[in-house]
Amino acid sequence: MEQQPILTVRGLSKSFPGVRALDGVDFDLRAGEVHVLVGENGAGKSTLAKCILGMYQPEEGEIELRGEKLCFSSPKDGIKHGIVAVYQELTMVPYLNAAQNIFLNREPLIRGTGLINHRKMQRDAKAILASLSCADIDTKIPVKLLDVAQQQMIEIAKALSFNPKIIVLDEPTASLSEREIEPFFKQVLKLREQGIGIIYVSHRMQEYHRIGDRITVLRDGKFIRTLDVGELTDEELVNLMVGRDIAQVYVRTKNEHSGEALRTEDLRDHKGRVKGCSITLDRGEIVGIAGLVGAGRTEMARLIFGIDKPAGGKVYLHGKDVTGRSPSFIVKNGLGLLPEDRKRYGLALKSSIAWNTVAVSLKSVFPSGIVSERKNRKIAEDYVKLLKTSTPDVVRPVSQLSGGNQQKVVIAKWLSAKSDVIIFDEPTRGIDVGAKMEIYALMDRLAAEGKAILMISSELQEVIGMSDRIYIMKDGLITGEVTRNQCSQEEIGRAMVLGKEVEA
Amino acid sequence: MMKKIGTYLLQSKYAISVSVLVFVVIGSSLITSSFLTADNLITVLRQTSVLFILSSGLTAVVLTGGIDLSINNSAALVGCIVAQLLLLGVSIPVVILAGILVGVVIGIFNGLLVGILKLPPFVATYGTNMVVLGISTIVMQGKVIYDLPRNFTPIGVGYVGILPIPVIIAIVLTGVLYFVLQKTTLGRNIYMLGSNAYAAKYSAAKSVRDTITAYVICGITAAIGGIVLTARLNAADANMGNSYGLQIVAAVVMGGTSLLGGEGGIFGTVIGALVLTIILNVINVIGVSSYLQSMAVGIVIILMVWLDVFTRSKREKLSRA
Amino acid sequence: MTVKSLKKRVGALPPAVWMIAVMLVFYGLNTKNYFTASNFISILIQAAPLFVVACGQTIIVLMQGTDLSLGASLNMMTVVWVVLMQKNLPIGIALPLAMGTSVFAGYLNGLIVAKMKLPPFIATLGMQNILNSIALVTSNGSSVYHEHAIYKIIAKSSFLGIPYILWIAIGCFALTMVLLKFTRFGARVISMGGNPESLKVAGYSPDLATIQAFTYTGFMTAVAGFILACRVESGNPIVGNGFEFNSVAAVLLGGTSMREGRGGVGGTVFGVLLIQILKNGLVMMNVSSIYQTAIIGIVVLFAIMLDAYIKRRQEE
Amino acid sequence: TATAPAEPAAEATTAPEAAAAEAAVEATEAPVKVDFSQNQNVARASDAAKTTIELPVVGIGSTITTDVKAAGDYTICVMTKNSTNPYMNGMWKGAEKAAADLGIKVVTLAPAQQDSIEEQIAIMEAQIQQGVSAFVIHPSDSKGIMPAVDAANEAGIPVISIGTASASGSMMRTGVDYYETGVVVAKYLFDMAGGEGGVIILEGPPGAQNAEERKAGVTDTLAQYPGYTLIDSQPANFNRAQGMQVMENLLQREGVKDQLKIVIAANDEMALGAIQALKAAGITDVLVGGFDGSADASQAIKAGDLTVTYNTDPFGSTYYAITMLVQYLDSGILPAEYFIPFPSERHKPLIDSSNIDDYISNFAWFN
Ligand SMILES: Nc1ncnc2c1ncn2[C@@H]1O[C@H](COP(=O)(O)OP(=O)(O)OP(=O)(O)O)[C@@H](O)[C@H]1O
Ligand SMILES: Nc1ncnc2c1ncn2[C@@H]1O[C@H](COP(=O)(O)OP(=O)(O)OP(=O)(O)O)[C@@H](O)[C@H]1O
Ligand SMILES: [Mg+2]
Ligand SMILES: [Mg+2]
Repeated sequence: MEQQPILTVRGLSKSFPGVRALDGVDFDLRAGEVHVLVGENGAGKSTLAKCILGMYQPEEGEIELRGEKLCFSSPKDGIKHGIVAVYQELTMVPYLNAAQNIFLNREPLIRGTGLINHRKMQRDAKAILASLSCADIDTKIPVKLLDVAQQQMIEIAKALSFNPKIIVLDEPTASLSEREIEPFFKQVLKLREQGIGIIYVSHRMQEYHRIGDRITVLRDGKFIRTLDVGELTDEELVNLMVGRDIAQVYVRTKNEHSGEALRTEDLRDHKGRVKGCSITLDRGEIVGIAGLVGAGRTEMARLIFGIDKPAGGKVYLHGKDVTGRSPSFIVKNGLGLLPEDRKRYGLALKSSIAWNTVAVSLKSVFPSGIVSERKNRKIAEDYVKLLKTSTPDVVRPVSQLSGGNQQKVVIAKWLSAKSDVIIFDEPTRGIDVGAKMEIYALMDRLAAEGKAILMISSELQEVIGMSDRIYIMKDGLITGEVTRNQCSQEEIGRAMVLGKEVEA
Repeated sequence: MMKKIGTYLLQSKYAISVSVLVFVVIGSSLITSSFLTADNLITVLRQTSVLFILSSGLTAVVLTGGIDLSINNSAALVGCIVAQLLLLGVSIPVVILAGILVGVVIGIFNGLLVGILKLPPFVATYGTNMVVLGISTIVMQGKVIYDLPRNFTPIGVGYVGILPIPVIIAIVLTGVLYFVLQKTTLGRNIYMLGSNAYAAKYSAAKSVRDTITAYVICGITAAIGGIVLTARLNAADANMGNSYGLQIVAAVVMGGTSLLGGEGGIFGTVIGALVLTIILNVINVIGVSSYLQSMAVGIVIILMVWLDVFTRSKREKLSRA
Repeated sequence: MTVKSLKKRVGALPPAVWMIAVMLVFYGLNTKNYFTASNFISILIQAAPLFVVACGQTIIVLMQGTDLSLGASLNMMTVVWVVLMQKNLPIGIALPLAMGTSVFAGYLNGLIVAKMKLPPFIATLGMQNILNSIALVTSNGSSVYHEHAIYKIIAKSSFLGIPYILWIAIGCFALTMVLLKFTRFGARVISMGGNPESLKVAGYSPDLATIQAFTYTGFMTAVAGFILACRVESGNPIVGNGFEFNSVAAVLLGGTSMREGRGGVGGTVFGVLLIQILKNGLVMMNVSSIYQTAIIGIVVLFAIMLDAYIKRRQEE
Repeated sequence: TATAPAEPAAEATTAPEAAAAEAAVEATEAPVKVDFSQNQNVARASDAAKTTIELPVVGIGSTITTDVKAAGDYTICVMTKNSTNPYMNGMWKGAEKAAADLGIKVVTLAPAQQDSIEEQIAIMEAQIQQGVSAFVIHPSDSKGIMPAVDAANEAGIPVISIGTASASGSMMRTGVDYYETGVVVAKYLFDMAGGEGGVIILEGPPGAQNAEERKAGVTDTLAQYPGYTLIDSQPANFNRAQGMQVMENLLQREGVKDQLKIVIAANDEMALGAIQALKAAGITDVLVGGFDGSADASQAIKAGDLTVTYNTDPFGSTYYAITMLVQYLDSGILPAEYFIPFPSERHKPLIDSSNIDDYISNFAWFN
């Protein structure tokens, strides 16, 4: 089994403003293996991948491809050597169609002219998508009109269309559901059989076992260890990633629920994504909403928060009718929302941690309308301490923080606004185990303090692990409700997909 | 040593703009001995003040990520209306209030187009620009109004001590805008809106209100600029804003305020306006062919903004752990 | 084509189309000689220079920029061309040289945006000033003339009943259309507007794409300058003033969006026609020029509002 | 339907042909052309034109009248360079009075983009389509306007140029002789200033022909007065704010304050801007000359700030031009010469403190 590696990385270092993202990392990849890169948020996985791809130029260290030293200055060089990637962030052009996106800059030309052969391009794109069991994707409409999962499949198709020798998959499944993951894994295994080296980055542990061969652990930009899959238990692996012992992932303190905090009645939106949802949420309670991607959960959260105006139904906050009111009114009445895409919706990335922390609570913190930078900093520092946000100071832009720490800033924002009902939409998406557990612990503490928490998540385990009650949502409807420990993961999963009533 | 100075310059926000200014001043005084005379410096300050007043409010708009192309003609419209009212014998404080009110109305109009109707600010304010120019043309019917009351013109040409009144107005505006942008929740909201409008929305910020406020600030300073300009010229016509045009935007951006929003501030605009004015002053004084004036302006705009962009990226590299 | 897809297509037309239709009816009822071939030919000829400039501007707007140097570039190109002709250079040399200056200016714009990382607005604003200076220095401040048959041939003669100016405009339209839809250049422009990162990961330098786009826009400006010089039979250092803003307005009225790389040169046709038909009709109706600026401003604002409204409706 | 484009008796053709031309502009029968191509523009008017040629109008400025009456249903288009300048406003006012006096319709138009020659062409093309009877135009560029003037002539529509003239093809040119205005004002100032000192010229926008000709008149005159030195000549674009700014800056140049005796600005607006700057600098003994005789400038003369200006009377010029056109349309009467300036020597166009009251109250064009 022991083979010559096709790719060897030695002593790689790379810095960004404020962080040493990679610090002397060693890594190697063999032909025909899936090499999983694991580590907390900000451990440097994506940075390592991007250095290999030529997106970033490392400051120290070397990369060798089959013994030949590489010196990339752009992804073009990577592509030339057959190294391609599915990036963590989508790289779609919204108003080009799937085929154009897949073959961007490599469009088949009509011989003898510089003109693109659209017909051939469509055919080729369809063929690749078909091999990924995604033949149903419309390759003629702008990808903007497709949903995120379909876009992700197009990204994957794009990477495969390069006929790569080495392929980097950076959290490719983050926005895929089970239905799409299965054919995708098949494809990955097929590539592995073809002798292609695969670097796989994911925060989902069960995936390591399904497709991984070896695992390399990074922590704080440093190389920790490379091991075979199965060599360690999950717990041991997590300890390796986090650098400390982790006893239990989901902590829930028993506490009393007292009085209704939030209730919706037959809530509907204008686009037909939410078709009638009635839920209740008590103080001190954590309620989960499980569902497939696209079930309409985010839409429902937006309706409750007042970003979109409902087409029908009611929202009561602490018994008060707030249907159709503006977000600022709703926030004043104690509701907060952690949006699912924190970079896009949650944070002013160029602004400092301090500024972001008081973004919602400006008015209550500075009732005179005059801000005091010092007071602001003090508040931010308090929350940094409280939430254990790792940052040297509170004046640096949040863009320089890792995902988990960014999420903590968003949470601080709502805590400083004294929200007592908080909707967490995908609070741990793309966040590593360490940070995840901190956030779980935090949610538990908040609930214990009497706050009400509505948690939307696509990770079934965490919904089950954290919630007192779970609503199951499908196609814009609440199709079931179960209480903690009432039913198994499989049952809920089935309900999510099939929409059947769950027997309590 | 040099390196240390360089590092320091890179780290401070306005250091680069200030050093460009110092460089331009030293250069100018080397080129022409009459540059560094008190008399000329006062002249430069006075000329800068109108440009600066017009640009000052734009700083707020650009910080929200918007732009306002209607300033020069709004100022002209205010000037025309002010002059008409003065001719009718309306008292000066009332006239000034009326002028500012016109600015507020234009600001609200722009704010509504951008904030509520979500039009791209570039075309929306360009459309407004045409409309306000059209209104001034209709109001004036191609005429010039002149010979304004003697106690009005000091706003443009008078002095308090050695300082011209427009300069004092500019200084006061700088102070006010610095306070508003840096020390109030409104200022915070404006910066927030510029760095991420979505996040502002999800933070329950009243983005529409903040957008409109920024444009109203801009409308007010345009109005003040129009009043000062009218007083300075002792006349008003529909076309009087014409010579300012895009210089107003250039002054803001040269001062390091990013067109993407969320970064920059009012002091930058002070410096941008000063540099632009000094360049033109020196060109006039040394008598360079007037055909080359705009070439010099163009090169200075590009170089100064480039320096800003360049040092910003260097600064980020420097702040590496 | 099914009724449904037809409906969809009609719905996707920029609102400029509807406003043009309304204007045609209105003007037709209120003016003499409106619906004549010669009137429409003359409107189209009037629209041609702006249209060709707008073809170039479309590319820049698709990339989320604006090119404010186009007007000045026109000024420079017309002046340089005529001055070279005055120096008795054969047209085969003078014209390419003059067009070369505009193309080079476009290239420089691209360079400044791509390499110096200046926002296009500022880069081209600076360039606008520089090019205007060059135009003034070259022409010594005044318009320049030269007797040559070419001006009249281009401006007055026609081929197959269609004036040469229109053939050139049609050519520019076709070229831009084909480039955008059927070449890698076009795909790169759209991806620069939609997501520059995508181009990078596809192994193409966004800088290069930027430079190419600005250079092409420079070329379109050069062609427009050629038409314009023929139309006014001279080189004029202010003839292009205002084209930069009008072209941006036309592009946006044509439904091209300043975000996301949405739109294309097809809509620009209608944007330009809207502006030109509006202006022409106001003159035909003898609306005093005092009122024209305000009216044009209001119509432009209205069209933009309508466009925004329709786009929002479509998204919902 | 009275859409006959024109009835030029000079090159009279038969009626059926004219009708055919009207029916189909593209038809093989050419429209009734008027041919003024022999009228090449000249920069200077003859002495006879300035003094003896008989005019069909009497008076100047607001007092102008005529006996001519329109015999047909004419629409005359008056096209100016822009719609914000008082001079253009004067042209429109003159046209309105002419419309009332002569019994015609006038249309006043200008480019939306100020001074755009291209838009001027488009305006004329559209008006030709509309079947306008004649044009009075103030082109921004004499050669650039030619395609439209040619098109008008093709369509049988006569054109009179005011101010800057079309290079050829105008039936007549009127308005002032710019060179002459420059000479007259410069002479006046040089004679008055005591024979020596520094001179500053504020120019119009680079490229504006009227400004260039005027400047030539001034500098040619300056050459005849060796006692004076030219300090600088800088453009301020006919704009008051720029006139002021340029003057402020020039005053900062070493020695200028002591040397300066005379400022000649190519229009009143810049002259008034310069006066503002001079006043601000506390300089009172400098002679300032302008051109146009605008309302504002008249007040400045009255106040003793402005020394002299030249009454360019856009009101009367336009009135006069329209009268000439109506005469031609009625009966084919052609002007005696191509360039008949208005106002000219016979109108005593110099306005200074001696005649300012008379000017303001009796015949100024802005009344
Ligand atoms: N372009 C950048 N500019 C500045 N800092 C960056 C940049 N890219 C990454 N970083 C920083 O470098 C560190 C490593 O980031 P990287 O994206 O490699 O982490 P990761 O392991 O992929 O994390 P995640 O699991 O969240 O994707 C982080 O602290 C991050 O904030
Ligand atoms: N702004 C948007 N533009 C285009 N499609 C969108 C947008 N927002 C959501 N969608 C798509 O609409 C569908 C329903 O969205 P929604 O986010 O409400 O579902 P969800 O259950 O919250 O799913 P998720 O797990 O992704 O949050 C999904 O397919 C999503 O990709
Ligand atoms: Mg990553
Ligand atoms: Mg969601």
